[in-house]
Amino acid sequence: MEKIVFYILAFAMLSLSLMSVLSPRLLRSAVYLFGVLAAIAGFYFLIGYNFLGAVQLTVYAGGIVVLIIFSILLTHEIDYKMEPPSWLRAGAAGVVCAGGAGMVLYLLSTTPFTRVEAPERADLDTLGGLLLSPGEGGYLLPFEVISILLLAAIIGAVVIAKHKPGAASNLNQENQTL
Amino acid sequence: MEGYSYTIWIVLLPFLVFLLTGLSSMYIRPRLAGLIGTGGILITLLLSLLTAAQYFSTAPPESGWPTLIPFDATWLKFNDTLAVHMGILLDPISVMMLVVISVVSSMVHIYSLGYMKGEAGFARYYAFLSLFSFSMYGLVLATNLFQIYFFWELVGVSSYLLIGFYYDRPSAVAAAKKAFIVTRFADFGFLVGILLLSWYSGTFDFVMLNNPDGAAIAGAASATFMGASVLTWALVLIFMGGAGKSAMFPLHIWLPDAMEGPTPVSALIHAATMVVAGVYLVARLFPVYHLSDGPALDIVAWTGAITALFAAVIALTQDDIKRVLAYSTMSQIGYMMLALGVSGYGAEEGLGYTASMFHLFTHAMFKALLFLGAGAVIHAVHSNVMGEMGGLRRYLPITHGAFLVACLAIAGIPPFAGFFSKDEILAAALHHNPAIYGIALLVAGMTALYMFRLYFRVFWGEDRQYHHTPHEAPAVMWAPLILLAVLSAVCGFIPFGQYVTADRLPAGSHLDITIALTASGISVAGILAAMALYRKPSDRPAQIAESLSGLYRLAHRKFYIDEIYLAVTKNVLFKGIAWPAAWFDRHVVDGSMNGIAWVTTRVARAIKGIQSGQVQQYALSFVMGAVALAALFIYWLKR
Amino acid sequence: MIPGVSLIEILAVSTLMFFIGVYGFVTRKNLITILMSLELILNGAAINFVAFNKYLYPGEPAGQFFTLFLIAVAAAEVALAIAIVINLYRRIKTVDVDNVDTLKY
Amino acid sequence: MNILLLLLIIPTLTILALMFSKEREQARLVSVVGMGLQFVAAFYLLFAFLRERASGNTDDMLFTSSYMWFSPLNIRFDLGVDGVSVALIVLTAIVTLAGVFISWRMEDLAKEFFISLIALATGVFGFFVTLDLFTMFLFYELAVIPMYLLIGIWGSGPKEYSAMKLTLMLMGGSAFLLVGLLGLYFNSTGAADGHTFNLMEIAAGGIPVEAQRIFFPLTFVGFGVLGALFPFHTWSPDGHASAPTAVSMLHAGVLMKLGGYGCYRVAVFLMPQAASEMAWFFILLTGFSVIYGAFGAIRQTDLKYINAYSSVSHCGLVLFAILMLNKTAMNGAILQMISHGLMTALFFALIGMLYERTHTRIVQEMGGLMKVLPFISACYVIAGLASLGLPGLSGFVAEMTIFVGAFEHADAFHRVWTILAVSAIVVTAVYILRVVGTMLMGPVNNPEYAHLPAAAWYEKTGALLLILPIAAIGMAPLWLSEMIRFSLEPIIRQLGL
Amino acid sequence: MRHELQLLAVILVITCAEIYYSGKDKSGVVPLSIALFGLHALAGWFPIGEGALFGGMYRTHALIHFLKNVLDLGVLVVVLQTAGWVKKQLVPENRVSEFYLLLWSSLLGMYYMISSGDVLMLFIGLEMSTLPVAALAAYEVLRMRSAEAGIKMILMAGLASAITLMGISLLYGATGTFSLTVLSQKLTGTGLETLGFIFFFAGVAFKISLVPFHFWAPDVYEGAPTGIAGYLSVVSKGAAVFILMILLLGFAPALSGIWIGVLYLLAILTMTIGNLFALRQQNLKRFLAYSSVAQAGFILLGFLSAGQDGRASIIYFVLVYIFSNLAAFGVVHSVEAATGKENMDDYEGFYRVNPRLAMVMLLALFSLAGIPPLAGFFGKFFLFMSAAAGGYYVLLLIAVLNTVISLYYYLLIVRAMFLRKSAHPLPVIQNDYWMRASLLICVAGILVLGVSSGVYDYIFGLCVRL
Repeated sequence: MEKIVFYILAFAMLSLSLMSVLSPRLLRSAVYLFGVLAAIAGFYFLIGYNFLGAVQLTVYAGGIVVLIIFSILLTHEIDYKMEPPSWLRAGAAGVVCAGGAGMVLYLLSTTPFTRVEAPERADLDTLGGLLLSPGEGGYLLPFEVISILLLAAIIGAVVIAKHKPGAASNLNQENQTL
Repeated sequence: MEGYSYTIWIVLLPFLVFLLTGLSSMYIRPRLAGLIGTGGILITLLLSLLTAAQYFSTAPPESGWPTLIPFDATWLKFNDTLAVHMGILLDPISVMMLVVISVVSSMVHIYSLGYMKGEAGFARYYAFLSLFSFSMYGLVLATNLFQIYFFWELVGVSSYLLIGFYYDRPSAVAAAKKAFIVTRFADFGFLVGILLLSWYSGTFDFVMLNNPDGAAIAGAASATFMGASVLTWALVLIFMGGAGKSAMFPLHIWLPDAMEGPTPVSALIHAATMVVAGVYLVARLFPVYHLSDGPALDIVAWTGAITALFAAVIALTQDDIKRVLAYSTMSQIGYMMLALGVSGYGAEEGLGYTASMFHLFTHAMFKALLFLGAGAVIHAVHSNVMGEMGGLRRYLPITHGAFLVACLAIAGIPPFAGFFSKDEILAAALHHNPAIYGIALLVAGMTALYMFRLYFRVFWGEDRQYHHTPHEAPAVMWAPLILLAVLSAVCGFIPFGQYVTADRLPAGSHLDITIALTASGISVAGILAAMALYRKPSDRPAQIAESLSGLYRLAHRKFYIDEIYLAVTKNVLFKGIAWPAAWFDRHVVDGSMNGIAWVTTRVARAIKGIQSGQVQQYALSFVMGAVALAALFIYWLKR
Repeated sequence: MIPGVSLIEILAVSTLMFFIGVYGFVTRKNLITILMSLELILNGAAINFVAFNKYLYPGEPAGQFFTLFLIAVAAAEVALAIAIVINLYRRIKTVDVDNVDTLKY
Repeated sequence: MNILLLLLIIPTLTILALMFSKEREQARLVSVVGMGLQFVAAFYLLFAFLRERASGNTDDMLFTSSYMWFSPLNIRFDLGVDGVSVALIVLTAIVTLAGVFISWRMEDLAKEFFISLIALATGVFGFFVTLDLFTMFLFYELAVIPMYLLIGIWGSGPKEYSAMKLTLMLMGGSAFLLVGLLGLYFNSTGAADGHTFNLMEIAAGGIPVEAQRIFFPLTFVGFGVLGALFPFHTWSPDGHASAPTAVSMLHAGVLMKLGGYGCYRVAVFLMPQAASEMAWFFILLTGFSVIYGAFGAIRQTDLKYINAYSSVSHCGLVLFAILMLNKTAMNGAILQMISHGLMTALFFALIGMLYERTHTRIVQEMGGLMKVLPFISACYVIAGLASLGLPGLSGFVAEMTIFVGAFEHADAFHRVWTILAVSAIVVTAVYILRVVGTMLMGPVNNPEYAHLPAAAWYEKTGALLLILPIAAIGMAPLWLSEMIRFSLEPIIRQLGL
Repeated sequence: MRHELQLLAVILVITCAEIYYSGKDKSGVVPLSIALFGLHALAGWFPIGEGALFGGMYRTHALIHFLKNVLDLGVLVVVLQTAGWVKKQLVPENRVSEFYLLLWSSLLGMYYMISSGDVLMLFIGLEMSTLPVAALAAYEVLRMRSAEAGIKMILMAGLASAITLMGISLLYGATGTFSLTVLSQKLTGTGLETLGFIFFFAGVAFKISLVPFHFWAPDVYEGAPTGIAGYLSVVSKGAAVFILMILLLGFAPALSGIWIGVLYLLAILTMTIGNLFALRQQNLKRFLAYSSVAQAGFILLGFLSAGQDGRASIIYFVLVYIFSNLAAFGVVHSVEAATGKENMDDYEGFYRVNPRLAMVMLLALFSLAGIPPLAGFFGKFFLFMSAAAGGYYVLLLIAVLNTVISLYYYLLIVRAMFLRKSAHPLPVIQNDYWMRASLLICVAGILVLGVSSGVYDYIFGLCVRL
């Protein structure tokens, strides 16, 4: 049963990501991406990492994809269609990606992985405890640091994206010089 | 050694005079410079005569005339065995040369006071003359091969400076350049010869080299190179230097051109002293030449013989008075060389050596006289060309008399000086090689012919249209003429064999009557022929020239040797080497350096496209780089 | 561990997703779609962490945590990137990547 | 204080003083005073050195001192001189002072000019007083770089091209050099604690022969580029031709000596086995360049090019002699460096004076200058005669020592190449006399030349500063030659001859 | 941890100041920020004990501490250099405090990166040091070039971090740990580990801008505000070099068989490509970008010596490079601020108009080219010594020949400034005190660092451990 679910999810992930990458329509692409992300969340649930799955769903599907769609809407008409890539670029990219994927997969498949048997600690309590523990195996420091990172990123985003009055005149000049 | 320490001043004094006049030449009055120069040389004359008197008046010991070294200082050490010394060596030939140089140089100094009067650069002229005297003294008094080379080059440069004295005349400049370069080329051989000889013998020292036991040169004699012993090679190369300086065929081409210099210079340098340096060099090394037992001496003899004949033929056809004298000088030096070449070492055998030195001595006197006389003539008529002269005996009686003495001396008419020395040479040649003897005899006749051709054309014949009436030169000019005329007339009676012999042992001089008669006869014949042809103007000389047109033109154009040289230097050296070398350097060597830069910038331009500005291409390169690196190091460069 | 599903199968999915994302990143013409491809790439890597954690090293939730932080970083990155894209759009009224190549050579 | 340190301090202080000087007059005064002091110091060093030697001090290096610099890497600043370096230091002091005099009338950015010039000289002085490879390399580069500015700013003709070419080629040479030096360092065993840059310690410990085979060519070529080694000499004609007078003087007179000195002191001294194994190849190159440079000079029409090619020939002879690997020839090489330094500096000084007056350097465009500019012309003739090896001037001493030394090799190869090199004396005469004949002699071919100003006092001072030592060495070479010869003992020991 | 907390405090104070100043003229923020940061940089020199915190995720010792101080120095210079620009451009736009916040949070990220004892912290530090800079690159929101620089940087940074993540995940898969210490014990050099390592390495190489991961650098440097370009080329690159050094030499000796080869290859590529591109640049910022790419190639030589000298040479070079490159950027910056010109042609005759600035530029360029007696010479020499110590003479020769090429293009600028005369020279440029102070610091560094050996000896002493 789980196996089948996995295959369905795997198929969804791969096909949707392919469609997302190939679709000429932006919005559809975003929707496919959403599908992929959701499928990944499903995969996380499937293997029992519920916390992670939830985060994936909220942050990605709820946050990032919305942000993306928002920006698409801000910058394009709905029925905007992208040009296909030049065959040269696509070919080169295809070769590189196929080669890279082949090599990685070959190496992964030939590496003898050994499982380190230990009781699994994936429940929310443990995770929450570890996240705020400053000691061995705890993640307090990265947690704090990433908060600064997020803060910085948001400040950066706001400063750059915020619309300024009086900018228009400069803008025109800039455009003329370009 | 004691008692000769003053000899150092013979060398130093002219040098000091050179420095003094040279450095102050811009500031002092010309007259004063002339007087300083003349005074200096007169002192050296006195010292030289004193040396000669002192040297020859002491009776020689059993072993012959001694070699004295009153002064010797290390100048430069090359390595533990080879060191260059600067010193003074007194032996019969160097003392004899001292006398020759000091006498001729003094005469020329005095003579020049009149001859060069009013010339721009008068002080410079005297400075150069002093430099020359210094170098020449240093040369003849050298104790070793390297010292001789040192001063050899210095006389060369003095000669260069003096030939180019009239530096605003392009012909003088060219002549000076030619003289220097040709002799320089010869000196290249000289230098290689010195290097060879000194490497094998471990010394430059004449005393060591000339040691009759041959110890010093044994190494060079036993080593061989291309079929001849290294010693022979070395000696031939050294002789090349001598041949260059002494204008032996085929290195003679500079001498006639050198007549562009002031006439007193020609008298001093290009007649009496420097040009015989080659002869002196061979004489200096004569024991080595003799011991070398190879073809070196034969080469000397034949070079001398060929030059003597060759120059005599050309001298017959020249119109420029100084050129005739120049070719005559060549011819006479050829004579001296020839004599050295046919000489042996013992009392009888060594006759050629004595004869050569004797001839050098007498020739210096009468040739200097000839040049100074010619100078007086030129001074009077302001031309060098015989065609513009004639009948001058009436205007220039003193010059005429002196000139006649000199002509008789060079023609070998007894009892003038040339007769005795020439006779000894012929005797030596006859002993050695009849062919050379024949040539020498022929040359003797031709000498008389061309000298009297000159004499008659200048002093006899008809008057020309002179711009102003020629008049006798001032006393400072004719006094030296008279002195030299006296010397030319009497110095043949010096018993030369008593003093100068190859083995240093005094030998009695003797006169071979047959040879003397033959030679005098031939000379007289030559004089008579000249008289017949040139005493009165006639067209007979032209007819003879016509009938021998090919030969005449050949001789008149100096056998086209100059042209051949020119062609060789221009086409081979300049067009064949220098031009391609310069081209190669600019285009190939430099081009390849520029090429590297060019390629670099081209590559830089060619690859600029990979920075296309498209972020996706960067991404592709990024991933490709990562994947390729991984592949490379996982599969190929695994360690 | 998903019964019947081996590690390599999961890794295959993640790897393929990763390189699909790379392909999209390199070929898409629109800056926003490039960002979307970037998300695919990041998620491909994220699955790896999770899979390794689950299959090989279940004792420590290190992989999970890594993924967690990864998601946060990705969010920050996308937010910033979109801000810049929007600013760019204000400047040149397009988000076509071909127009963003004035700086070159 | 070590007197050698003084030789570095004086120029440094001079540069500092120059930075604070205001106008042209002040700048040149400071330069003259500074370089005059340096001149005095150099001669004081010479006398102190001779006094030490006379008092029986037979150490290889005198006045040594050592300052630790980067102790972890055992990089020190080692000072010390022997006869060779003392001679070259004196040469540098003379040429620098003369160069300052010749630049008396420098108009444009005079202060900067003198700063660069003295910076260059500082590099050269530093190079000669150090005994360790690191500082040697440092000073080498320090000496090369100011050339770029000196040629580029104050030069003439295609100055930018020439400056760039010169700098790049010399730096390219130093690239090889650097690899060689580091190779020496890492193969050195002489020091008690690890590797060393100190020349004497490296020499004492020896370098493995396999390493020598790799690093000898690198080092030799590296230094050889500066010593105008064929085919890396082409920077020299262009560089000299474009450089301002004083720079040409310093460059040809002193800087090129760094190459020869380096080949001698580093390449051959430290790697004697490789040197003897590979000498033949470089003898081929250098012997060829002796004659090649001379023939190249014949074709030139620009005075500076003539002199540059002549330098190729003469400097080729220096390297040629060093490669003969015997005492006599090396002695000759050092003498030739000094002689060539003085005489080529004199040449360039005179060419500069002529150019200032006639505004041309093309030989054929000048004529009869002897009449209008007697002092300069006479000096030119003297320089020419020194160049063609006239006895009584320094060139003769040097060349003869080289030839005698080269002849100490009795095999056909050395003989043939030596004779080839000797033949250059003829070719040299040809081009020197052509120039003298065309340019100085003959009729005055340009009416404007009649009014050329005579040499000024500073020009005369500069020229005489150079002529006097040329003549002094030419006439009395023994003391110098012996001083150098004695200092060659260590390298001969190294060579095991 | 004191260092990080200090900086955090500075950040917080500026945040408070922003609130305090809200609605008012904010030019007061600039001196305040500079003063605070100066204090911080100064306080950083107080010695600190060594040890680890947070279960080994954070570690520090004397060397790491020193590295942070070096970075502080670089940022201090950048802050001084940007002061004028901030006042003139950002104060009216009301984006002053944010500028400093972003700058310092990126520095904070570098601190954590260097101090990390764990791959997770390393990754977060890496991201944190990159993302704010991308924002800063796009900071001149009104200029298209700035936006383009920002977009290029963030996209490439995203890709790089994704590839890095892939690499980390593979390493995790192979070893099961994120702790660097444990990782270093477990690594053996299998194929998967190699792959993981190289992908991971690509992320760091991106920051150092090694070829072929360098493409973003020139575009971003050219488009970004000049001060940020200087920051990117010096501080950001320096931090990445430091972390690479700590990782490779400290934690991955087991993989040295691989990374030595990788570095060998990339060193050649980076030097050569960087030089070839720098050769024909006209825009000085772009030019300096390529030159700094080439310089990165030289730095790699320091990794080839296993001993203390190699590490010391790397750190020393970065220190020297900070002064040299920032001096050059400072001059470019002041010219650009005064005239808006940044092309080489514009600099013709520069010396005759602005002799002091030209001298600073000359010193900077010569130091970059490695001309004695400037600091750059010593820096490069020690790098070359490291390569020679490892026996890599061929690489050494290539590197040294590359310095010749680099000399060529540095001289091109010298040519423009000194050799040429211009019909339209730049005006006389009057810098503010901040800029002057920054240039003074740089020049002092360039002149003093090499000749006095103390700094090197000190660094060498610190390099006992990583």
